[in-house]
Amino acid sequence: MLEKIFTWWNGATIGTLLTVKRRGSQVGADSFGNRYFESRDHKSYDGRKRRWVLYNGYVDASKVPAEWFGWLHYSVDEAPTEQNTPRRSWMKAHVPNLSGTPFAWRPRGSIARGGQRASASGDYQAWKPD
Amino acid sequence: MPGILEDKDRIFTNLYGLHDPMLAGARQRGAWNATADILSMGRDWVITQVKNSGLRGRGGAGFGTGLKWSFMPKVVGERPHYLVVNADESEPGTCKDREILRHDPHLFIEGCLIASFAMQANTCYVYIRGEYVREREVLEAAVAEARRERLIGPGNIHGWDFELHVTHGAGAYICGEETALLESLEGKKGLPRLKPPFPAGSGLYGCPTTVNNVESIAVVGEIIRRGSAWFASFGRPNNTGTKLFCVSGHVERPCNVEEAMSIPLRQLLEDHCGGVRGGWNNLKAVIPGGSSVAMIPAEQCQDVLMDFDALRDLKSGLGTAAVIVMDKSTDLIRAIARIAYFYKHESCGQCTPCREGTGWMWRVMERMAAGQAEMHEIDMLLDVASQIEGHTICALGDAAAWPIQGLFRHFRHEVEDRISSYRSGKPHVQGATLLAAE
Amino acid sequence: MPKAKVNGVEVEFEAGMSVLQVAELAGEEIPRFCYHERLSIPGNCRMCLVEVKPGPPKPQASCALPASDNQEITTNSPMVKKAREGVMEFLLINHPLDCPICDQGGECDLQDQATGYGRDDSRYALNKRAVEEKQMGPTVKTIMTRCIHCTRCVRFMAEIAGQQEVGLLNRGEDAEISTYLETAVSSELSGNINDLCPVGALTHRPWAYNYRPWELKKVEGVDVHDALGSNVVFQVRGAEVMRVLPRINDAVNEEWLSDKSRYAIDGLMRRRLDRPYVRRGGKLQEASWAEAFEAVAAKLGDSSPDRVGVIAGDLQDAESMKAALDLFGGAGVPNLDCRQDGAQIGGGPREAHLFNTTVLGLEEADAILLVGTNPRLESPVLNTRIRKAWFLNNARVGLIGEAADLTYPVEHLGETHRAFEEAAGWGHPFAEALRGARRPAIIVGGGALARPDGGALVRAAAQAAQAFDVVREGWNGWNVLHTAASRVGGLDMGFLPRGGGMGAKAMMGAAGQGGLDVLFLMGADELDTRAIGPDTFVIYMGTHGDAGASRADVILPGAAYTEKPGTWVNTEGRVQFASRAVFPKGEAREDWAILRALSERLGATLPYDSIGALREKLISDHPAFGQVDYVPTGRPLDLSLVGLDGTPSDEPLRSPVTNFYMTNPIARASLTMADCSAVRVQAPVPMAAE
Amino acid sequence: MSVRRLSREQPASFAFSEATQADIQFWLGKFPTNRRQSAVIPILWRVQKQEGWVSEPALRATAELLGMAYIRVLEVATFYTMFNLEPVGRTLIQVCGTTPCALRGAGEVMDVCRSKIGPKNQLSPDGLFTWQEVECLGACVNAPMAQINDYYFEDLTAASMAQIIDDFAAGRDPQPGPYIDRANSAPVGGPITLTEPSLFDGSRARKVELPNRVQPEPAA
Repeated sequence: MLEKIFTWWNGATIGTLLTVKRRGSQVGADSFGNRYFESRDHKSYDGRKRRWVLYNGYVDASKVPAEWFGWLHYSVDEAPTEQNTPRRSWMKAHVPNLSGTPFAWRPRGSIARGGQRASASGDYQAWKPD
Repeated sequence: MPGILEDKDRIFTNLYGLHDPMLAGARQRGAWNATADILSMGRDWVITQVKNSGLRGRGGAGFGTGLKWSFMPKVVGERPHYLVVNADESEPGTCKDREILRHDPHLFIEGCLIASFAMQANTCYVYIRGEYVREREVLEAAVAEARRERLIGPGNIHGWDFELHVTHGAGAYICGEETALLESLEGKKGLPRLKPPFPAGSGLYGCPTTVNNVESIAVVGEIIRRGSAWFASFGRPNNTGTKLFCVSGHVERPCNVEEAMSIPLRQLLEDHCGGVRGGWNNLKAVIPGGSSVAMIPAEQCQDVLMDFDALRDLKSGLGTAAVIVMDKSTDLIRAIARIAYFYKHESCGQCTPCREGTGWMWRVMERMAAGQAEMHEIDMLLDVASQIEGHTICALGDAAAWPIQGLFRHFRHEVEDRISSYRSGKPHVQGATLLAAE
Repeated sequence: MPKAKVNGVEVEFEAGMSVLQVAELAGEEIPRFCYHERLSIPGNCRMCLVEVKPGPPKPQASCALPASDNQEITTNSPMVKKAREGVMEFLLINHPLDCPICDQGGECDLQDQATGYGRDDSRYALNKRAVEEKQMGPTVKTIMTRCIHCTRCVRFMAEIAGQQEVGLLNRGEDAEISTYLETAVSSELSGNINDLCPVGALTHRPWAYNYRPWELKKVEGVDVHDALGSNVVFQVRGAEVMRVLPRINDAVNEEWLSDKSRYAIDGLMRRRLDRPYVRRGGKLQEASWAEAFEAVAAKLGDSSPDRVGVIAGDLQDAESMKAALDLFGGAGVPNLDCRQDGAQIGGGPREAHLFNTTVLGLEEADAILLVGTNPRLESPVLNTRIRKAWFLNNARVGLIGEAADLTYPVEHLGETHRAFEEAAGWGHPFAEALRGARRPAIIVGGGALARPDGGALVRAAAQAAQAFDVVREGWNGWNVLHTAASRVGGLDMGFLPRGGGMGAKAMMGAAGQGGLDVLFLMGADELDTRAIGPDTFVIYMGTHGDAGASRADVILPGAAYTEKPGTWVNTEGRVQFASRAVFPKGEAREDWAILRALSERLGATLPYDSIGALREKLISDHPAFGQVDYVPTGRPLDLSLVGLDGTPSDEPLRSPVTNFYMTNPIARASLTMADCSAVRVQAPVPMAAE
Repeated sequence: MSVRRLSREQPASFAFSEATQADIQFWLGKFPTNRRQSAVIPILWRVQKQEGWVSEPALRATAELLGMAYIRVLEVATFYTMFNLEPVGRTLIQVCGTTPCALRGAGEVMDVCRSKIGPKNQLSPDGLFTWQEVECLGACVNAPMAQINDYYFEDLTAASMAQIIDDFAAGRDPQPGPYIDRANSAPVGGPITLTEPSLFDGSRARKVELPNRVQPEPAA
């Protein structure tokens, strides 16, 4: 609970929650459990209805899938649904940015991957007796 | 009488092959007449006669034949001398040597003997283009005949040991360039050599060599028999003699004809060829000397004389005197694009400007023929042509540039019209120009 | 001397120079692609256009135009500038824009000259030409779309290498360079066409995509793969020699290099001895230097000097041999030899074992007799000189030994020494040519030297040389072509059996029968080490795990030729220094330093602590080493002192080099050499007779 | 011209026929003995006459015959366009397409070839014909024209070309020469020059006295 009050990265802050509750209505949610809201009446400076995301858990913008990203940034008007943004067979599932996590990509030869480093100039092959 | 030249003054009396080309017929027409007497006068005398006749090389460049012969070393050293005759007649529009080879071979063989004697060469090679199979067969037969009659060959009746060998190419226009011909004769690719050294110093097999055109050699016998003054009496000074003209293209009756030099073009076309198809007023342009020279438009054709100097003054040339006539129905741009393709096809690929430039010019010409080019490409094309011209080892680069330069000199407006009319019907390609205009 | 004006500056020049050379004399740079000093002049790239007065009013190709007196040469006029821009534009319209992935990038003539002389943009909006790749074998990588048709490669192969294998097919803009049916180039000099190629059309296949030229450190060195001592430059990145290129030395290798000298360097990174080993309980085990020295010292201390043998290998520098000579010779060891192949030469006058015409002087020879040698395999670059002598001087070349295609016409006189008697007889056409020659030369190779009757064969050759007056006032035509880079250095310092000691062959024989207690091999691998008996303690000091190391009881890891500063004496007797390009691998040390450390352990410390001091000692003991990079011609020699008494056998003379790509441990460790060997030696391509 | 390559399918071997060998001796006799290479073009041409095209084994045989390197013979074979590096039909029709012929209707002649034989540079389905567009064949006065096998067929029209193709297909042997009413390169309707009878009556065979004989003039 203290975490909730004093940090902004473990879910939305109290202020945000209040604002969203007061002004917004939920439009949908994605497969990660992030919820998306749009203001009922309040318009932002450019005359568009404000849109929010409340993250499920740790706050990380890269957790927003592409279709919701488009909606959040006003690229599309309609909130994404199964119908208007169908999944194609060649599409990969959305993965948040894994940098800095144990799942981060390690290139071949990376020590973190337990591999040997790539060969470099100066490497030589020593002779071993039989 | 059509033309200027009288029949009695024509050298190639069997031009049309209506008579016997072999020895009996040739003798009847005056070949091999007093040849031994000619040789008995000595080589200096022969060269002087040829010089005095004003004979200029008939292969296109128009270099004095007698002068060329005099460049050969005076004394035969360790290396034998060679005469090589260039019968690789491939210049589009030209088909005169072919008639000599197949219809008057003995006149030609006699000329080879006299020329070889004058240059102290005991061996002469005749390099015929590979496509002339019939012509080669006739010439081989005539050579065999002459050898049999001991007119040539070792210990012949003329007292000058002389061998004449016929050999051939296999389809390469560039082998008409004298040093490329020598390379080809040595069994290599026909890549022109750098000059200097000139062939007179180091030619075939590194020996002193003179390369002459078939027509230049074939007329020598008659010139000496009738006297240099007789030959020099035709044509204007510095452009003397008789000349075989090949008239092709849009005339009523295309033909080869031997005429005096400096005959007016209009007279040549109208007297011998029945005039331009559809009348003189239907004439659009003439390429007067084979594809390598610039075309001249109809208005200049009215009075121009067919000789080296008059055509040079029009920035064209006599070349091989192959007149290609084009009437008003002709798509000049397409015609020149086809010539550009010819040069791209025939470039030997040795030096950079020609190898890369001929292909470039052809592609741009094709676009222009279709009207698809941009206006600014006209000036670019001319600049490219000027970058090829004079920057190559041999003259093929120049020859590729001149027809294009000639087209734009006289008919640039046609290209411009073609481009704009192509655009006017197609708004989508017009966009850039329209925007710029707005 | 005639004079010409270049851009208004008057210069004197020698008659016969071309306009291009005169302009260079005046300090004007003339761009060029096809022109190369050592090849014929085709004049086809048209890049070297200049304006010349008097002359036609168009630019002239300066590379082929002879300069004449009072000529005015202009290289900076607008006409010249425009002409160069034009030619450059033509070259570039069909040249791909792949400099970022091109191995020539950074050392590309086209890049440099496009920057210097080209237009700033391209007007060519059409498609570029693409050319199919061509196979040219394991040394040449081709990307023919980049080719600008300068034909340098065609001319090199035909004129210098003497193998007509590369040609320009087709014509016009479709012209393309290829070998016949894309067979591999078979010349031992093929790497040079990669150097010559002014663009990235032909690049070094073994080094493809490995480096950028600007990131390499350049170190001057000497090649050790044959006895010519070609001058090279090692190009280094980090701890690896990335490539070896020839260094111009007109007296030695001009600017050519054989494929082995060039491409065997990947062998320097494989099978390396990088730590000492000591055999314990029948197995070689890793050891420290102290342990290794301990084992060596213990064994040497137990052995009497006359039961110790030392053999120096083919790649040794003079310094290490000197240190070994001082160490073991000083201890009274009589069994020393630097001729592991058993060559019977040395010990006599110095000139007896040298290449006395000098490599440069060989060009002047007008009759050359080859005895038991195949110079094309034993020293391909030297072979180009013989070819040059034939080409320029019309020299006649005779051969006693195995008939082979040497890239020039050879009169084969016989297979055995009997050919001397036959050839020496009056009336033999080649003998007459040799006798009448102004500059006759005899080249005696390893095929005659390295056999039991070698001394007698050398005597026979020397007698023939005497009969043909090969050594005369101002000209010494007696040549010995060695096969090992270390050989002349070893002979010069007397690294030879002393006081009745055994030579290499005898030592190996003795070791097989327990006649030797200790055999010290300094990089000597061309021996049948399996024949060494179990009682002989073998110490191997060297660089590669090859024949020597596998039999050794103690391995002392040494430095390869790129890893130490050293002195090599080539077959002419030319003393050349090489610098260190990289450090020895692992715990390996420079050879002389190992011997110096060992001497301390043995209690007979060598009197030098640095390579400089060692060199001083070397020169003071053997003054021949003091004349660096200097070889006089025409040194006198008493031919009657050459060779040994005896009767030569009727065995045919055979070159010792059967597989050019496998002659030393470095080459044997090289994958590139294995490829070359597979393509060129084991599956040779039949070619028509020249 | 496009890149010319050796055919993918090559015969296993090649041997000069007896007739070709006799021809080769004739050609070699024309050149100095140490210049045998000079005969390479004529010999490759004889090979092509024998086989219809130039195959890779033939190139090697020629190289060995002349003591040339293989690559030099290959260079020659690819440089000169008359050498067919792929098999061609028994009847090889080479239509001149350069400007003088194009001006007088070479296009229509080629259309006939295209419709009756197929695409150019390809063997016809029946294997009898190949037609090519070639550069100027040097008979411009008789344009448009085509070289069929060895000889020139001149002054063609679409109709005469079609007839010629049919004749060849039927195994007949059409005559080369002009296909309209003219003699060689004389104008249509008969020559209007060279009609003077004295040129041909033998009067010119009487021995002439050389002019300028007494006083050689100095060169101008």
